[in-house]
Amino acid sequence: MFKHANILRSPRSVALDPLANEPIRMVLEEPSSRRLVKLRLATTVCAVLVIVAGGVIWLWGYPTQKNNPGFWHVTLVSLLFWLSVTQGMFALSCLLRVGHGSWRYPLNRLLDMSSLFGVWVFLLLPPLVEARHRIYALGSSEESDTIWRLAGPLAWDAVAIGTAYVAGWALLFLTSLPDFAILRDRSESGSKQERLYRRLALNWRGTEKQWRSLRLAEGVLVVGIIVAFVASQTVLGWDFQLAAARDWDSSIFAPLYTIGSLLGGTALAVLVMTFVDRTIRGGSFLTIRQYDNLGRVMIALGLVWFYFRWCDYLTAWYGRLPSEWLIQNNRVTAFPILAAIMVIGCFGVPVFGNMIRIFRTTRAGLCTISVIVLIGLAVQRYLDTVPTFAPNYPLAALKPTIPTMVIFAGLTALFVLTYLLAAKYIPIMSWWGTGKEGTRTATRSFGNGTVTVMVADPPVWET
Amino acid sequence: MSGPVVDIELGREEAKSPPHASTSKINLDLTRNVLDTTWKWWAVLAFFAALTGYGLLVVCYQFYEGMGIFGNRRPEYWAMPIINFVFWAGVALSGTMISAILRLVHAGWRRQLTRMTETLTLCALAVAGIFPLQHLGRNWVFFWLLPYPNERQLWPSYRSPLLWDASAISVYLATSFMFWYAGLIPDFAVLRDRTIGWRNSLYTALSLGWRGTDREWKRLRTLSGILTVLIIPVFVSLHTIVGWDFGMSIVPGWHSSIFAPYFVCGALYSGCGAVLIVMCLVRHAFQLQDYILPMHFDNIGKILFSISLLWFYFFAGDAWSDWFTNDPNHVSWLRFMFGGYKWVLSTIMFFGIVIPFSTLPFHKIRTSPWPMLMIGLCVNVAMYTERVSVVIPPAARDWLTWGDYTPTWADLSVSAAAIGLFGFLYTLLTKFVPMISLWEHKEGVMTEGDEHVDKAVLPVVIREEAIS
Amino acid sequence: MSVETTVLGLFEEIDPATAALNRLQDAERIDWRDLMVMSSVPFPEGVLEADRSKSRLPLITLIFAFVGIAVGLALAGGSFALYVLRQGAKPVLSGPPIGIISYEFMMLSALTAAFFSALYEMRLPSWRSSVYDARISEGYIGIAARCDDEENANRIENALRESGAVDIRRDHRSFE
Amino acid sequence: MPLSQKRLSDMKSVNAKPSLEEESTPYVRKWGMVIDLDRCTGCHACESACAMENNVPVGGAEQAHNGRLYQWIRVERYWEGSFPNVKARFMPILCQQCDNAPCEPVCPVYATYHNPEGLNAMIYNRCVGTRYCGNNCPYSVRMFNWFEPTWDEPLDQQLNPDVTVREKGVMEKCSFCIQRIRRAEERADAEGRDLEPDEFTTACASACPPNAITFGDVKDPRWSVNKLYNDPRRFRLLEDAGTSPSVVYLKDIDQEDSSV
Repeated sequence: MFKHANILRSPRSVALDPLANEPIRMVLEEPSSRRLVKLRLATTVCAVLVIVAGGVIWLWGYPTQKNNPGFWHVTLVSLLFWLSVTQGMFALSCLLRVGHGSWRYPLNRLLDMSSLFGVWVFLLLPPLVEARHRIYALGSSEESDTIWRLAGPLAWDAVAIGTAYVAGWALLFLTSLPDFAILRDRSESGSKQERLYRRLALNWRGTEKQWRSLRLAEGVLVVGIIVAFVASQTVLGWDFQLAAARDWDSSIFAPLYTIGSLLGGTALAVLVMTFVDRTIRGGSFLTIRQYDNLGRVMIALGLVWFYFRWCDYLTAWYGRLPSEWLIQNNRVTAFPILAAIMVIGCFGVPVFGNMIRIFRTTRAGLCTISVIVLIGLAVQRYLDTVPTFAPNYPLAALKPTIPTMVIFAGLTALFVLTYLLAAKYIPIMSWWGTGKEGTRTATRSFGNGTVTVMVADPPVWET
Repeated sequence: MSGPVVDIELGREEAKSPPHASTSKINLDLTRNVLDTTWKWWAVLAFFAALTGYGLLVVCYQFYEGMGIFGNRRPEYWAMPIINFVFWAGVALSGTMISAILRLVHAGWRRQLTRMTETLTLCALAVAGIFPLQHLGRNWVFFWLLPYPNERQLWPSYRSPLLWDASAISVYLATSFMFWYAGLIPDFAVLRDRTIGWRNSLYTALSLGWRGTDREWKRLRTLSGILTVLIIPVFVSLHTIVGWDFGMSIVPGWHSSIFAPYFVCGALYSGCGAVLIVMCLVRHAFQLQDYILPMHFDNIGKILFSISLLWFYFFAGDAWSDWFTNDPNHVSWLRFMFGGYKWVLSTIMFFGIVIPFSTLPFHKIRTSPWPMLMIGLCVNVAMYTERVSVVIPPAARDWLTWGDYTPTWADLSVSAAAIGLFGFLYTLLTKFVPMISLWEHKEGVMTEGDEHVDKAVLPVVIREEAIS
Repeated sequence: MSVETTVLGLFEEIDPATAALNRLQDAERIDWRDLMVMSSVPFPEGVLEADRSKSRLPLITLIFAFVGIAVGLALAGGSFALYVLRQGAKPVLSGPPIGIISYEFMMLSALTAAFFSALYEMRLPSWRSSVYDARISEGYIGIAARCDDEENANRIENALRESGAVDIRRDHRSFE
Repeated sequence: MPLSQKRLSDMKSVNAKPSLEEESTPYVRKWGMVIDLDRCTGCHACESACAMENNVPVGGAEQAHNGRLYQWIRVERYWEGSFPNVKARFMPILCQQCDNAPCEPVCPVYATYHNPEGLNAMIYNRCVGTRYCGNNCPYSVRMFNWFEPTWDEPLDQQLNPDVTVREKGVMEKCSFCIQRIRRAEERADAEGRDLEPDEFTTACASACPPNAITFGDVKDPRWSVNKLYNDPRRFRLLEDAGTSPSVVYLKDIDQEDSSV
């Protein structure tokens, strides 16, 4: 018989765990001067990038580019890209909760934070789309963009995407309640922080009842978010699938987009968690398991992505209905390099790269893979949308240009900015989540071997 | 042995029972279906055999008379036999799902279900494999489809999805048989040690001289790891290609890029329902109440529920995209579905959507076997009609020619005979293989226990090592 | 030299079995090739394992996957090239069908190879009578050690008995 | 022009075959047919001629009612407008001998394939009757032998010896009277000459009272079909299916249409 203390550690032991406290400290204490400089630098750089991108759209885009759908669509698509990967990110954290992988605890908070990107989306999406419409009204006589009007899914976009993000915020807020409470208790009374977190913590005292309702709310939200996420990605896919242009009438677009954004979310998660892990003092909260498992997840998602993409292509290849085969074939013949990048980035590298253990289980390896995946996905979004948006424009006009690149960079900066700001107020790692894995599992000697014994964790919807 | 290991390692209270007692009880209970034969078993077997025999007669009549005895006509060149094929191939997906996918996600409760579902897979696949050959116009020369150097100086043309299909089925049949047999060897060894006479010599042969040495177990672990990972793409490819049989054509309503995942999902759905049926019946027939617990029905119910959502997602996505585009020759089959086929459609909706959605969320229903059996039946009725709605309406609303379809007596008898054949094979196999994998169940008992924290009792399990 | 014999000890519990195994390995210095643990249940990785042989399963599977691809290419591509019969708008050497067929055959050959090479590495099937005890099916753990002379056998018997074997037998059947 | 200057709409998809004007087919001859719908009176003579020529089985009333009519060429009838000013439109539909025939690649036994003359050949002996080709033919011109074909007295006395009688379980369809093509070629070879223009024609064409059907080598300008083939009234059936048929229909937009 072994001591029960092994299997259930007291919360105290977590409270004393320096690693678990680091995030709290990072929020409470003013960072060291060097780090402060770094943070400020990063923030300003990002902010500048964002402003420049905005300037490009406003000053350069409107007057000179109004007849160039490529400019506007690339801009729009880069926003859609970031939208889908951020959603994929917190959808991933929900899926991990449902599948209750015990390695998820240190990551959930980080992934949930990505939902804050939704703020920017809400701000940017309507004006961008609106701008496009006006410009077509003013400028080109050619009605090249059928899809937003025909499928009329702009409204659905707003609803579906909005729901997913709002639910994401709710989850982020609720799961941070206990942390806010700790922040409240640790910040000296009467200070601004203290008042802020007193408001945020909503009188959380960690009573039995509060924990139970928190767990229930978490369960409901998690399932809800997954549904909302699928819905919003589906609508994004439908934007194209439902277009009267038969080129796009491929019923598989919706699942293809959903899988794509999950894949991107996973890749982004790897990058974010690696970066954040380096900034935390007092040791790394990541173990080989997070990398290994995320790598495995990527293998699965990459396979499914290719599966859907292949079905899409093969159906056109075999049926040879001219209208379908036109677009499928042009995707390859007119943009051979981009097509290659897409397939390698979304399928080749994540699947076969991750099958090699050494890549999957090392920081550098998995991060490289993730970067390639993100590139591949961005290219996919481009290939699936921009050329077919405006069949009557020269392809040259649709190719990504320097300004559009700047805009993409600006949106990327926006994403980084989200985390920089969020991390200032919310602990980047769930204080109560951190110790959880430790309290749930223990290793036992069993015969000559050692095995990991864990408390059979009831799934979230059991609550 | 299993008992005490738990006692010592995981601190169970009732730690006193000697190993052989608990193990022998397991052996006794789980080999009962093999070792003692009741008249009921003979009755069931005879019934199914009779049904199968009748079907065989009908097929012989088809040889003599021609394909015309079935309801197929222009433009519904494919009908009931193909529907049966798709349906049974779908049922055949369950085994892999339970054993492979649940293994990947470390679901310990799969252990009691793997054997009966893998057997289900084999029987259903055998049934499914017959139909493509039966529905050939000249089925006495079916071997012309096989690739072998022949006197006709002509190899088959692999451009045809039908041959992709043939390869996929045979590959899946072969691999799932190996999957099944690899798991059976240790159980055959147990049977060998517990039997005498002809059974003993049979199981001596079947168990290949298995002794359960550490070497053998180590290899078996590696092998099952490899099979688990590799058989998933195989079963996906099977139903993908079944979907492509339709998706590759240019018939409006069949030509849809979503068909592959849609078929895979529908197959999982009906397969899951079939698992429920088999679980309930086997449990009842061989008094396995202590082994197949309400918890199993609960979990399968949850899986069924999530799959039903996914299936509805694909189902809607497919129809929706055609409806919204409103492309004339793409929407006419939908009109037909909502018109002449509205009863089929509403059957799908009722049995496939309404009933599962309204019952499965409730824990009480999920944990009670007989209602779950009913739900499993409903799901399979829904999926059969879904196949009808996938195959017939698009074909009946072709580009130029429209037709109508009514199955004949021959269609119905062959479809019934399919059930008969499946039942016959399954009933027969229950007499030769334990319906619950002995060693997997023992392994489960060994790796699960209770943890006592003053009052509370936490269930704890040994985490399975991941397949690297 | 005297006839090769095998000492087979049966244990009820896992810990004495482990102790016995360790003792035979460390104190008695018996080579792992002469040791064998028999049970009707697989233990988690590394628990009660005497066997240290390397497994080539993954490698073989990989190799035969490529063999399968080759077969598929030969079958589909070859039969296309054999008769240049134009069908529809498809090129004579149509890529997708060749790919799909190669995929199926890759799976078939990889899995079959894995299955049979696993049997080979288990040294199955072997129907000739060899060291075994039917009680192992009933949950006893068997620990068998091969030795070629009498006093070795006695030492092993003592070791097994002292570490708590419930029954000890001499078995003259073949060890493998 | 450079790819980057191209527009997607300029790009031809690989199989959108240009119509014959700009097309250069690999075949020596290109057998084609022109059906002038302005001439067609819907008399069904082509149907019976075809049946006699090609040993098309007689299904009987009951089977016909079950949608198992045996017709290699069928005259579709469409009603236009409503009584009293109603018009009947007729359209003889036969195998369109498509260049990108959808029925071909789905056949697992090469029973149907594209022969060197660009004809969509059907080899009865290879057919095992999967009926996939029948499904995939947008014109539904492929017939399946549901039963052993039978001919009542005296029809069984007049079977054409040049054409095989198909077994039960076999697909069959219009072959552009390939037996006549072969006969003519053999005769020409025997007389050591090349095929004369309009030397022969198909059964349906020869039976058509108003000469609505013209058959021949559309590549050879001396054949009369060649002029009609590029007639301004030309259209092909189900162009959007991308099958590029070898059968061309001629139809003038008449005044009543615009009035109706």
